[in-house]
Amino acid sequence: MAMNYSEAVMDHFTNPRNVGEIENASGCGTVGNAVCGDIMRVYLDIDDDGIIQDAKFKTFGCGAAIATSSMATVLVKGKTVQQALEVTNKAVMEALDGLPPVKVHCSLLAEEAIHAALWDYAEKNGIMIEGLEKPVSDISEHDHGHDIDDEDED
Amino acid sequence: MAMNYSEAVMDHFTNPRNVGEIENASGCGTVGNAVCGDIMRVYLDIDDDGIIQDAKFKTFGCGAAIATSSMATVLVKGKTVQQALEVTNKAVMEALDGLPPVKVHCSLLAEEAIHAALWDYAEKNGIMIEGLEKPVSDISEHDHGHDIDDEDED
Amino acid sequence: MKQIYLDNASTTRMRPEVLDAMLPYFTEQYGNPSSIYPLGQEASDAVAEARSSLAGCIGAQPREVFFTSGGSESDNWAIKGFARANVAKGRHIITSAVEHHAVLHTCAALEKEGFEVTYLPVDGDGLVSVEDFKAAIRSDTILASIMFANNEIGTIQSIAELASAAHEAGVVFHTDAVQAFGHEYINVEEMGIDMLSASAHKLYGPKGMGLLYVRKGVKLLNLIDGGQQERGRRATTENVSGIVGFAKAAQLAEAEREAVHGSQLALRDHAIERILREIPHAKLNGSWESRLANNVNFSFEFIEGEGMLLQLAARGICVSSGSACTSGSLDPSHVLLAIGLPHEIAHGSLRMTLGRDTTLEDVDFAIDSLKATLANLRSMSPLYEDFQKTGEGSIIAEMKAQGVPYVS
Amino acid sequence: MKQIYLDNASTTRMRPEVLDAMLPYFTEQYGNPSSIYPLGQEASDAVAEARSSLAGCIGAQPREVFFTSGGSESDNWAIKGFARANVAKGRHIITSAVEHHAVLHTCAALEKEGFEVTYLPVDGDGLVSVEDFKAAIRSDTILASIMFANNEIGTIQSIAELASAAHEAGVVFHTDAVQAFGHEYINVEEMGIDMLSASAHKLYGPKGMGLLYVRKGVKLLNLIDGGQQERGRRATTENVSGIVGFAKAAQLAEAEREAVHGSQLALRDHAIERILREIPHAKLNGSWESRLANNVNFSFEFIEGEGMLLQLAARGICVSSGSACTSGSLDPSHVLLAIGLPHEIAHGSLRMTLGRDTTLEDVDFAIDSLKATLANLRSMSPLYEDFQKTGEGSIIAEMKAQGVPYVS
Ligand SMILES: Cc1ncc(COP(=O)(O)O)c(C=O)c1O
Ligand SMILES: Cc1ncc(COP(=O)(O)O)c(C=O)c1O
Repeated sequence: MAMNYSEAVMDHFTNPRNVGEIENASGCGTVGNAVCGDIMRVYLDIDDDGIIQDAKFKTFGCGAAIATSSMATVLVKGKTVQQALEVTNKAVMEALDGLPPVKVHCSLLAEEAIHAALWDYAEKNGIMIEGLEKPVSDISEHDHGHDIDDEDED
Repeated sequence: MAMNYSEAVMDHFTNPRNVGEIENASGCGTVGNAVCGDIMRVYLDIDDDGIIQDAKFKTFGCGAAIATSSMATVLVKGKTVQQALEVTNKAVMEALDGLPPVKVHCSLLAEEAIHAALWDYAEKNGIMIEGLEKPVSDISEHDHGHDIDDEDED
Repeated sequence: MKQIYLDNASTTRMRPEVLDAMLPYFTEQYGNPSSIYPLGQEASDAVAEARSSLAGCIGAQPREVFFTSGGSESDNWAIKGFARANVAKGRHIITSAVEHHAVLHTCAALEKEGFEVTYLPVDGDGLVSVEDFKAAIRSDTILASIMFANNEIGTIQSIAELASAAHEAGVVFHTDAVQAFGHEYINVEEMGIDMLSASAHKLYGPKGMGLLYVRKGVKLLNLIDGGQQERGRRATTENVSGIVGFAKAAQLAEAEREAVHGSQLALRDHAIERILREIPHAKLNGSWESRLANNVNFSFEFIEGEGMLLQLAARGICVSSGSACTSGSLDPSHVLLAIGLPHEIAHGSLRMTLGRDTTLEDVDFAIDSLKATLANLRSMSPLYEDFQKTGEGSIIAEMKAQGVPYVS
Repeated sequence: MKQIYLDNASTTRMRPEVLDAMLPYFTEQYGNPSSIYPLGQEASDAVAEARSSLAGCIGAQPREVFFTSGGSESDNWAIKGFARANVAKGRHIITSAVEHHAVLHTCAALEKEGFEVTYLPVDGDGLVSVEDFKAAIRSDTILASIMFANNEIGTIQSIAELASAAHEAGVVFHTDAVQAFGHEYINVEEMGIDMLSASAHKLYGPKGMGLLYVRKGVKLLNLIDGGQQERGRRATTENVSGIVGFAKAAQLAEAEREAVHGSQLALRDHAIERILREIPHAKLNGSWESRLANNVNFSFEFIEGEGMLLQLAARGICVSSGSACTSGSLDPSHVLLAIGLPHEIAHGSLRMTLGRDTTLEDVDFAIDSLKATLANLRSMSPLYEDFQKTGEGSIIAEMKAQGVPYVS
């Protein structure tokens, strides 16, 4: 399966931004599982105004998984919690100049990881974030689009 | 179908010996048919001692057919009628250093043509040639071995 | 001895430009296109580029083009793959009596699996009638396979009309375009072609390389199962150099197509006219009007084809024949029999197929040699002897008397 | 950047000697072997010579060797062709869980046609047990197909014993020897192999070229019907240059086999030992004893394969992985799962396959790079973070505790 990653993906894969942990993070979320092969963990440091001051990640996964984690943390930094919810997988993909079709699921995972960290933050603080649903921690139940022929099924 | 004719075959094909007709021949025989693709006609000039003084042929057929006709006439010249009967297709093939498997039938045709001419001679002279049976004029009923896989049939 | 190669329907001399395009992919860019590292990705890019370039030649989408090992595999895959995938819809297939063996023997194999095949007859020119074609369509017909142009006699079929008749009845239309691809204008959209077979070595590309165009939505079973190459449709590590060479050959052919077509047409007609004028007892086989620009096919009476080929070969002329003896089978060419030639003259047929660098001198030398060869072979033919003695037994003379065109 | 190519099980760099042998057959000796004139006959002779040379490499008769477009076609033809030709004798086929997809997907296609297939499990080293094999044979078993050597983990099967068990029960024995041909000693007579698949590009020959050995008397239906090439068994204008190149590559491989085998074995063991010594949480996959001389395959815990490959590629190292992500499928390698690896560590596997000119420096540089890469990827792995914090969750540590060999 040819990869043909964009330059942006290769850049974020080889020099990932925001790798690491945040001690006593405001929120931390882990999604995916090692059976299906991708696990992402996102740490968020959110200040009292609800602004994301720092974001870090650790990812077990392919090049695209690492690059989307990196890009997702870049995109949410400095944003409000509400704005962070708008960092969808589409937004991550666009910021990376696209992903190969078989890798689209990685961007979904990044979105889920951000949501999981925000959910953790909301729980810890006993608040409700409008538009945020409890993320599934094992996203392997989602359709990864992995082995679907990109267009036709004939 | 690769041919790989021996040099002797190519020589007898490109410079066939004894092409032509004999007027008032002692015996003349034609075998084969144009539907299957090979026709040979042999003329023999046989003297009173039963010795073949001259032999000529005309052939419609492939390179091997022409070469075997040529060789067959060479082989019977100077022989007695009885000796000529021993000019079998094997003898013709050996004299030509072999034939490709799919061409073996051509040598059979040459043998038949000689026999046909001898039969004609015998009939004209009201004699019986020991060991000579009436040749079939249309040898296409014979098994030409043409489309048989040379060795196995699996 | 100088060789005059006039057997371009059999195979062609690969162009140096094609070899140049292929060379890097043997010992330098040797990566497997499925690999993730640059050496693999570059090979993968080269394959993708070749695919879209080839698709462009016939107005197809790149993802509708699948690489194969040649025209035979393409034909087998299209016909067996489609029939087996669509057996629930019906078991009837239509083809013609003049198809290449890669189609005919494939159909015969399917007959053993329980499919029914109609082999449409052709007229004296080798043309399938559109009326016959329509009449042959049944409610259980699933597939029709009619060749674009015939490899022996060069006759070009009315592909667009046949395809449209097929579509009216919901029948999928395949064409074996091995002889036409790169030589004739082809557009799968305009012509309504659903599947198309082509082979690189017929257009100055490498041997062992072909393609099958499959319109999006047409379902086929795989012929070669295995890895995920060709989007899971045809497994095997890609023949990268072959693919690149095929695309290069097709690009060159496309760029030069009209010019080459024009000059070959002139040479072809010169050859046909000279033979009709100068060689007695000859008959042009195939349509003169609807014919490949490089194909000259004649039957000559009183002689057999192999002898003619060997004598021409001895003069350096490379041509082929529909004779029995050259194919290892007892019967003469099924194509010549299908256009109604009696066995007797089908045996004495000759095919000269011009190439892109064939010259007038080549053609004239070949025809001069042919005249000498025929005179020689006729002088040793018992049939010619009989004809000369009796003035009877000439099939071609009878044809002429009956008004059959293009006989001498 | 200098590329260190350690993916020779995927494909190989064609040898210059092979290219030299092939070159004349593109633009000079371009004749069709079926043609009667010298240009064709010379091509025909070259094909015949290549066939007998290749037959000689495995102790076969030339007429038992048929050319194909690669290992995948050979596997498909052997298995589908035999099954379909012998369905009257039975519908049961035996193969193993670690075969290449060219065998597994072919068997799956036959299951849809009504055949039954037993996929034998393998042990932790990837070996098929001869006892299991015997036990799987039924009265309606017609064919067994067990690969000579595995393409991922390099495990070499007990081919002679398996073949002899098959023969005792009247079962025909095919082996996919794509990874072994030209690398390991093979003799079809001594080993009792009835059919054997090989592919040229795995031994420094051209891509798109393979062979199928078929013992005299073994009946197959054709996969590709058409012309009379390959004695009517496999139609298509012969890929003359490919055939000649294949034979040349095999001759060279045969001549150098023992020397290359010895030096690769030393390098391989050096690599395995260094990794076991220097890289924690690693497991050697496949048998160490019964293993191809060029194969190194490891699983590394806490990381995923594709990231490792990409980082190694960035350092000029070309290797491959059994990871899901590189194959376009969600599951990790079926081979690694079959030897009992949990998904979690199957994802983090690496295959390094040495070539004939791989040096000790290459191997050491690759392993140094691998160490750095793994350290980097583990530093960003949430699983490694958890393991470091808790000391728990290491599958490889558990294996070690249970006495599984060759883990670190
Ligand atoms: C064991 C095995 N069988 C079959 C194949 C298929 O060979 P090819 O790519 O030549 O079709 C390969 C390699 O890809 C292989 O390693
Ligand atoms: C019309 C036609 N179809 C199919 C083929 C088979 O092509 P290939 O030899 O590439 O398999 C040929 C040529 O041999 C052909 O002329």
